[in-house]
Amino acid sequence: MRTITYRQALNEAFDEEIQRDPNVFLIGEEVAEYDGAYKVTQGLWKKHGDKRVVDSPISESGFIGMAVGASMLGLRPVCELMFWSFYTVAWDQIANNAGMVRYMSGGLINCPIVIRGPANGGTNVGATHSHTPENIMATIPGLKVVCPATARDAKGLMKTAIRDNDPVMFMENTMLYGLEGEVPDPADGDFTIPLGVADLKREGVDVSLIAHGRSVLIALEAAEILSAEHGIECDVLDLRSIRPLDEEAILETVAKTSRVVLVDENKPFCGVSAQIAALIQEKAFDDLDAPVQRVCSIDAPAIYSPPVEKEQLPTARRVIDKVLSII
Amino acid sequence: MRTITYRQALNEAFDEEIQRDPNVFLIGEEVAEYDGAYKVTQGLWKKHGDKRVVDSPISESGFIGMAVGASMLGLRPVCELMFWSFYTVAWDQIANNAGMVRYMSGGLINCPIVIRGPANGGTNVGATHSHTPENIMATIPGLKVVCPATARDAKGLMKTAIRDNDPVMFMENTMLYGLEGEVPDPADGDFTIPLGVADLKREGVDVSLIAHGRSVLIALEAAEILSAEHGIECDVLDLRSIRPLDEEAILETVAKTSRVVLVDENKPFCGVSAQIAALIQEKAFDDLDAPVQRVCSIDAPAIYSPPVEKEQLPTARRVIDKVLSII
Amino acid sequence: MPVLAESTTDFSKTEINAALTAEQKRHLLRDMIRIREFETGAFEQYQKKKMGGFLHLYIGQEAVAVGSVSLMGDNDHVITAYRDHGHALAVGMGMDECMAELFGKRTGCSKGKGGSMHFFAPDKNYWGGHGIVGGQTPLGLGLAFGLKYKGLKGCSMCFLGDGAVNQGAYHESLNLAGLWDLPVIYVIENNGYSMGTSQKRSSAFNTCLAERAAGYGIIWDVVRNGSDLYEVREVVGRAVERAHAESRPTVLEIATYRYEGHSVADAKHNKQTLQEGYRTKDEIEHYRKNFDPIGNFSEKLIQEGVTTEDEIKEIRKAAVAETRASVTFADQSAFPTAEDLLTDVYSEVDHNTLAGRTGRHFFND
Amino acid sequence: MPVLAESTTDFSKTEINAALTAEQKRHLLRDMIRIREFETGAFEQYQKKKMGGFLHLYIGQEAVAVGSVSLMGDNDHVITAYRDHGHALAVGMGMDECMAELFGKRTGCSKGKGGSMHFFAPDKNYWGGHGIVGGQTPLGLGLAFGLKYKGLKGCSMCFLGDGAVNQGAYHESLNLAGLWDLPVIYVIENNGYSMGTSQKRSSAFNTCLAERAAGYGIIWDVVRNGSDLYEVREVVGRAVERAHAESRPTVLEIATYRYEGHSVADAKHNKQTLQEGYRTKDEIEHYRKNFDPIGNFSEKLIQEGVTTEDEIKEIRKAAVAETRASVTFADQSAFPTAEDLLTDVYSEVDHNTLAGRTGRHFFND
Ligand SMILES: Cc1ncc(C[n+]2csc(CCOP(=O)(O)OP(=O)(O)O)c2C)c(N)n1
Ligand SMILES: Cc1ncc(C[n+]2csc(CCOP(=O)(O)OP(=O)(O)O)c2C)c(N)n1
Ligand SMILES: [Mg+2]
Ligand SMILES: [Mg+2]
Repeated sequence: MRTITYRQALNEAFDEEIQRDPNVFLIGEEVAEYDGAYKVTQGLWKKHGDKRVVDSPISESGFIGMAVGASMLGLRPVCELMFWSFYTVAWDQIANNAGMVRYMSGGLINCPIVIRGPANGGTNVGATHSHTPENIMATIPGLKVVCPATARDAKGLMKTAIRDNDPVMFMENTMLYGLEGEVPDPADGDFTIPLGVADLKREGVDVSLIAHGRSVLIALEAAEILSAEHGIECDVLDLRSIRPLDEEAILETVAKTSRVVLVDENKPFCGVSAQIAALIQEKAFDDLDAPVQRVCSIDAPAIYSPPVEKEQLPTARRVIDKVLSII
Repeated sequence: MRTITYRQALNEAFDEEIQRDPNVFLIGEEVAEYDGAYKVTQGLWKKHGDKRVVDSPISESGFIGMAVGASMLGLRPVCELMFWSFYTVAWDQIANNAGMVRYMSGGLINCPIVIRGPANGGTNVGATHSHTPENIMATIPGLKVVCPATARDAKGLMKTAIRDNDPVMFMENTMLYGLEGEVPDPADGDFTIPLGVADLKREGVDVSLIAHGRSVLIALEAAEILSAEHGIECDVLDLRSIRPLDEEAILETVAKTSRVVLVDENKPFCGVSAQIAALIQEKAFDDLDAPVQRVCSIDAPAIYSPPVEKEQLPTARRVIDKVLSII
Repeated sequence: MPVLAESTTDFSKTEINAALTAEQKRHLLRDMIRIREFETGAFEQYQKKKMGGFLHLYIGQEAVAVGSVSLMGDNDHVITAYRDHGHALAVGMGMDECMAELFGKRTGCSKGKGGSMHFFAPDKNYWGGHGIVGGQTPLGLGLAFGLKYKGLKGCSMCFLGDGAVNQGAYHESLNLAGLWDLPVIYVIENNGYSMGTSQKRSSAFNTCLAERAAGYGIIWDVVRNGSDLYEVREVVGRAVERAHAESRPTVLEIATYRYEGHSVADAKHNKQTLQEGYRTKDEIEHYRKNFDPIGNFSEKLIQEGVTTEDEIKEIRKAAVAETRASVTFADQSAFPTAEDLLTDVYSEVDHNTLAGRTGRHFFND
Repeated sequence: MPVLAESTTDFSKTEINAALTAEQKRHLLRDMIRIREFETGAFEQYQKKKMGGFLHLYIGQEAVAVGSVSLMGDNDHVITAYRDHGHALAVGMGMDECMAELFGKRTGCSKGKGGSMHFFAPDKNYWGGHGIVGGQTPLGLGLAFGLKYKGLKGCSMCFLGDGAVNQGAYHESLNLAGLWDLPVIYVIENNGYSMGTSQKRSSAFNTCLAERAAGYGIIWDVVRNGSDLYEVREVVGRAVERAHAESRPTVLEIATYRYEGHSVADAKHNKQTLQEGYRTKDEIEHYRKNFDPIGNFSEKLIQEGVTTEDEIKEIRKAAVAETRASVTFADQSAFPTAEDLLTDVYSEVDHNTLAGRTGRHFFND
């Protein structure tokens, strides 16, 4: 199969959806003429023009709220937050308007909007630019949350997100943009991946590693080392979407291995892995041979210092230690 | 001991702290001339004047950010959000500025600010006005979170919060404002309660109910019924502060009863109770005779319809059912 | 700052108003009276504890909603804040579904899920009803953006209060509206107060709040007598014309006044019990007497020979009857059930699509 | 929109500038040169991968920070956005702690925790260095509020970019500043671009961005030649005087230009590799040649007989040496450790107070 980058995969998804549906348009800061701060939208403005690819002033509350309003009329805005971190200045529009206007209108309205951009640490841009708000998004019923780890998933999930009739918070990762992966050729037909279906990215028997986003790669790295150095074989389950959540797949791997380590770039307090741990202990209490363990970012604002930031994020080393502690 | 309302207890705390420290001032919408939308600041403007009790325009981002800036100079602003729900429009100032400026400055700055107001459902004001963001606040290292359930705790914790040198998110409850409770007389000396110390509000042996805020009262109600109707005796542990968290007290009650039901007005996904459940199963795995159970708000935006909103929030009935399911 | 004051111009003679038929004029009067009676009825029901939460009454401001909405064509849209009953009835929503919403019933316009602050009727181009001050202003912009994107000749009328102009989202919206020439009309209903704060205690301004628009190169205008439906129509009409013909935004400020408290929970400050508070009985009486939109328009129509005292009495009677019927309707309707809590959260789930059936969407036990 | 243009007035003769001693003038020139050399050195080190993340260079804008800061008295405070090295050095921070911060070292001004965007020196009344566009504007207001509260005669100078004016927080701050007469000076450094977006593609305005202040009753002014340190001092000086004497806010817009890319990661658009991109090589060269603040001031001081070409060479040499020393300092300093991650989160914990020791503050294993 052909190989493209995560960035190109997203770009393809936009390109295809823009062509498929005249209601789809991209909007964000520097997404058009500048080709995107991270070049994810490269070439799309040149190809599709001002109407379909729109540069916005630095007014996240304004342009995201505007997109929500436009979506109520049936448009399908795909909004870029240059960094997901900047949701903090647009939070009211996201939580209350995108997330709740359907409910408050008794179902008269729906908001088929996608909000997307990178949500990750690891690039030494400091605390204000390194939020990973998937837990905060997913705590709001009404929002959906997707965190792809590979090029293939990025494309397939993005196309589904754009077609979804509910607001989807789509979290990419600047550290993944350049990574290559196999992605089906558009010539072979329309390629989508449903939300709410986890992907078992590695099969094992001893321990389940459950993760989302780039943490999946950390989990895979740890799994290889555990296999090579300790003979421990791990399932690596990639949640892919946080809400909807593939609970069945989670319970299945837990039933198989009875031991779980969650890998999660969120800060620990009320991170996504707190929810998954709570869920597992509730629904698979008797399956568990050891407490569910979590490897999260170290519980402080994101540090700038490059070598130390590496340590702050989940590392394969920390995952391995956790696994060894419960085996 | 004398009895006053939760509202009066807070009012006393403000009054005493304004007198004690010239750097303390109150600011918010309608807190001064109007005496507060919920009359929590009644009489304080008349007594202390324009400088110490300040009415703000409807600009939460502006006045809270301003208060953060003033706190960097050593003032101790106590900011009212008329509803905590309105944090959504001020979130950047809270999370990034109050929460992280200390870290990003390598400890050169601290923000001795309190942000307070009611954070609860149950008053039929709909989804936008019924947020309970303690989980969202507590996920940010750098912020502290306090949720008092009684008049006594409200006063003691508020005075401590104002004196604390870090930003404290103080969550009150409109349904508690009118409730009376015993509060030490100011004549008997300065009364404070430390943050990070839970309070065992009822002693039992069979099951631990752990809660914060108004859910503590629901838990107590359930505990009485369980005792009367089922002979089941519950510990009711009131966390009082979410961050810092009294982990010892949690583990102690779990060790005693081996069965836990968490009562939490948060929405379930990544709610505070998800964190507590994750923590208990991790640290007290062998103590548990049954999975930790959670009673949260039903997972939808807050409904308006008065009788149904009652059902959406945790109820004693649901707590009792959960307890019976694990006994 | 614009304070309600007598118009020196006779706006009944302007083109837009001269074009109204007698029938249309009576209809406009009727619309204002229906709003007044509906809210008066709602207030009574509130006091009988038939509803919870807030009830922000629009009484005194009726000419603004009715006058503005009367200019709407097929592709014109309306959105407002939480003081939303007047606009709702003006766009043609029925009293039944509105009263039922207040009662929290399933037959309510939002199925009892939204309440007083969250009335919606997308089929009537009415997009709510929004509780967060200023939060509707980017949405209103989005309606305008959508119209322009689709190539439709229409506009979005976005109402907001004099307190709301100090929210950041409004400022961001103004910049985008000005920059992209979006056909949005921001109508500031300046009733002199945001809750208990008089306008001069909440806003820094030069001559008025609308004037801030100049800083974004946006045209602005003022209605000095917001109780004169003709003046409202004239000024709003020009903005609608500008939006339709040039796809350009306008900011309007309309001086008006609310007779009741900020919300009816704001009892200390409402007419029944006012002793102290942020405004005097005399002030309220002054506006009631001299700037009542219904009184104002009634007088005009009688003078014009378009209607009579008697006919107005009949209109009022009909509105009272309609209100009563809506109370009965609301009373007899069922509450939502606990199961209803989980519908209307996700469209895909509601429609039982494959997407709605895949993965877990809700996290109750 | 104000674009950099030659001053018609000779600002060297105004009172505020005429009062400068020769020594002070040389000092101002030296400050600009130090910023230029520091950043040039930092850029080199960035390319050697000695640092991560962003590096937003201030090169071309030096007269703004140095001119403004030169007016600061004991109770005047400064706060700015992420393009913060210039202001940092201008207030008197040492190159060592600044370079070490870029290198992510423990000896950095923020212990390596903040990085390029987050320089701080409260002891020098310098409050950062803020990464969220517009996020510093309410903080700057708070400094002014604090001064007034404490009864001190001072002001807060809050710098922001031409893109930042479209953030809601700035608008809210303006209203509060105007309403409460707070001694804040918002200095819009209009360098013509927010990242790759030219100013006219990001902002709707009448004659300029500062003019929006008029809508809040706030006095505003413009510096047309922001590369002329004398003009900057003159205009900012009047605002400082207004803040001190009347406790009133001012909004200033200073036309300036940045020579380098938005950040050095913005390579496609910087001078080395520019082929296409949002501005032409010619445009950059035009400003470099005609509106270089250092060139401009050097010329003036030579003409005034205050300094000589040779002396300027010496100043530059010293600045280069100082930069080099700072690189060595940074290189030789230690990185923070993983343990350092958990300090500077909570003041009470750092100080090991009873509050800091009570309850669990961190949720690692
Ligand atoms: C962001 C936010 N802050 C505060 C409130 C509480 N609140 C509701 S209405 C109101 C006053 C608004 O006044 P104005 O905009 O003049 O509208 P009016 O009530 O006069 O129609 C306030 C403070 C809110 N709903 N949202
Ligand atoms: C809220 C927010 N949105 C977007 C960004 C990304 N960003 C950083 S700088 C910048 C451009 C700012 O331009 P301007 O205000 O003119 O300042 P300049 O860079 O020219 O100094 C953008 C979009 C951010 N940091 N914060
Ligand atoms: Mg008002
Ligand atoms: Mg700029």
